[in-house]
Amino acid sequence: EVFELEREQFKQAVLQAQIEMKEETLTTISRELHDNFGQVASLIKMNLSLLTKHVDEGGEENLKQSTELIKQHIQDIRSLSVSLKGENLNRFGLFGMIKMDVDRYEKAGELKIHLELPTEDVEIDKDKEIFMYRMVQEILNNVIKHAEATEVFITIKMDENDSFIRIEDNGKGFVLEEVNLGSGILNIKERCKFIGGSFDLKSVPGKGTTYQISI
Amino acid sequence: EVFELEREQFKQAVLQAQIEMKEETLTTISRELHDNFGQVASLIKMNLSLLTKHVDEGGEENLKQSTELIKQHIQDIRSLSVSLKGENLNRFGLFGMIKMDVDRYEKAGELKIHLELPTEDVEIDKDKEIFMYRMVQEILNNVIKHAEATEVFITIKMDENDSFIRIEDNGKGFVLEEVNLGSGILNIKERCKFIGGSFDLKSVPGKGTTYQISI
Amino acid sequence: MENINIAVVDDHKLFRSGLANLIQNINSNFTVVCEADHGKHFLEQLENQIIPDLALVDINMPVMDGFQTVKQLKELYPKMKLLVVTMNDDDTSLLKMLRLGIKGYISKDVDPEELERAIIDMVDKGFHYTEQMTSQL
Ligand SMILES: Nc1ncnc2c1ncn2[C@@H]1O[C@H](COP(=O)(O)OP(=O)(O)OP(=O)(O)O)[C@@H](O)[C@H]1O
Ligand SMILES: Nc1ncnc2c1ncn2[C@@H]1O[C@H](COP(=O)(O)OP(=O)(O)OP(=O)(O)O)[C@@H](O)[C@H]1O
Ligand SMILES: [K+]
Ligand SMILES: [Mg+2]
Ligand SMILES: [Mg+2]
Ligand SMILES: [Mg+2]
Repeated sequence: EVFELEREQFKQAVLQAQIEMKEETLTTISRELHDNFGQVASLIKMNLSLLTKHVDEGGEENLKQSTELIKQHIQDIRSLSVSLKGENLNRFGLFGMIKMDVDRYEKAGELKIHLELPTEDVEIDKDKEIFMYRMVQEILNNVIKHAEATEVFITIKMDENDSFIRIEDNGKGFVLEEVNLGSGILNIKERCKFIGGSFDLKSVPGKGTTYQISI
Repeated sequence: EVFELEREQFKQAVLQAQIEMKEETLTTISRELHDNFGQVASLIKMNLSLLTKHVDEGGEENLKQSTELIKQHIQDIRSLSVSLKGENLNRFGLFGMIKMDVDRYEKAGELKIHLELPTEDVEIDKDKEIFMYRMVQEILNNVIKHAEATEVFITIKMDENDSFIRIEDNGKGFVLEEVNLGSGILNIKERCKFIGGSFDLKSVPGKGTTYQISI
Repeated sequence: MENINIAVVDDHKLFRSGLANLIQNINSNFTVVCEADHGKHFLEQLENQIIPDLALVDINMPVMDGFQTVKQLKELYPKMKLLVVTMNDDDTSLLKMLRLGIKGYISKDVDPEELERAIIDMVDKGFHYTEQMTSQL
């Protein structure tokens, strides 16, 4: 039995180590995006705003377009940088971070994302918060990568005691027994277990997929 | 003894899991950079080059600057995207990937990086290659983040049997016993052990730091 | 020059609308008559509208990617010219497209002058060869 216990502890250690590794890596990239890409893009924007007085009528529209694009691009860099660094949850909150991601994904793809969040801010345990955030990202990654969906419904309900996350797409669906599990679904399952929640996945080929997490 | 062996195996499993987790995460971000940022930046560049005919003399220099910046920015996005995806080692090789990183870092900071690579391409074991690449990145991250150096010397020597990596900076140095080890140095040590290499770190406060890896 | 009717098939919303704008800016004879999110969306639109002279087709798209789209278009609308516009800079995608009979393949990082050239070439000559392409042919 001691042996069994030790094995279980090691398993938890593996998971913990994985999670820490991921967070550190993400923080490094977040910094590079912010310090390098963000600055260069801002510089371009400043340069462009100086140009306004120097273009003729034929170029006006074009300059406006370029300025619009660089603004959006700066926002995207900022948004990705923020989303990579888990610590930012303290600043923007779980819902704020999810909103930023949703905005970025919508702009980049042809996916319509419906987001239903609790109207009031809820105090969430900090450790749980980062897990929930990463799970939502993992699920959204799967939808974008595999589902070929045109619509996604994200529903989050929450009070002091319970949390509930549902992400439903109208994509191609799949048969769990027939796909090769990558790290995504396994991670979600394990993280869920780690914070004492339950995970449910339903997928109907040709109809879509629903991920559900209750904590 | 069985117990000890099992424990050792679990430790290896932790490390393996960490590494895989990191590579997957990096691939996801690499894709987002390529598919989203890269496209938008290219579009901005196209828009700007259309402007040339529509600016007066006072704006010329400015437009040229903006165009230069966006070109650099596109290269940086591409370079970071490539460097995050370990698979790209198959395409660009270890030395090619390191060169790209060095270019990007040099452009971003006031750091002068001297790079000494083997003149001939060497066949490296694919598994070792990714480890070596990630260790070099980890060390460069430390130099950029902590060293406050003005110059870095990267030396890589390699033949079929042995590899040698040295990264030396002229920064502020540190006393190993006095700093909080993060994941960086520990990771390098463990990865080094994992592929049967040895790791050596020398740092002199006020003089600089030398990382050395022999495999 | 006659007016050229162009379709843009690309899943990146912002890029697509920006590219459509830019194309009409490059040359007053270019008109973007259709924008689609992916191949399937494009095929649906083609059922009830005039067939464009030229379609710019992205490779990485959901639902129906560039390869599938090109295959279908070649079969259903053999007269429509197809120009692949992609971020993929590896030769694998290019080779696959060449095998599908594609005669124009440019990068999303192209200069507007080359984009204009490519569009005109495709309509006038039926092909636009770049260095990358000729090295594979
Ligand atoms: N929303 C979805 N729609 C359609 N298929 C899905 C969806 N989510 C998951 N799948 C299928 O389940 C498989 C396993 O998903 P999982 O996240 O475990 O791995 P992956 O996404 O392939 O790789 P990774 O997450 O490691 O990058 C996917 O390859 C895909 O076939
Ligand atoms: N080249 C260097 N110059 C100066 N100090 C360094 C250098 N490399 C490492 N250090 C010192 O050693 C400490 C530990 O480095 P380590 O890479 O283990 O962690 P970290 O960089 O602080 O965090 P992480 O790598 O997890 O992001 C650093 O915090 C820094 O004080
Ligand atoms: K593409
Ligand atoms: Mg996945
Ligand atoms: Mg470090
Ligand atoms: Mg695309």
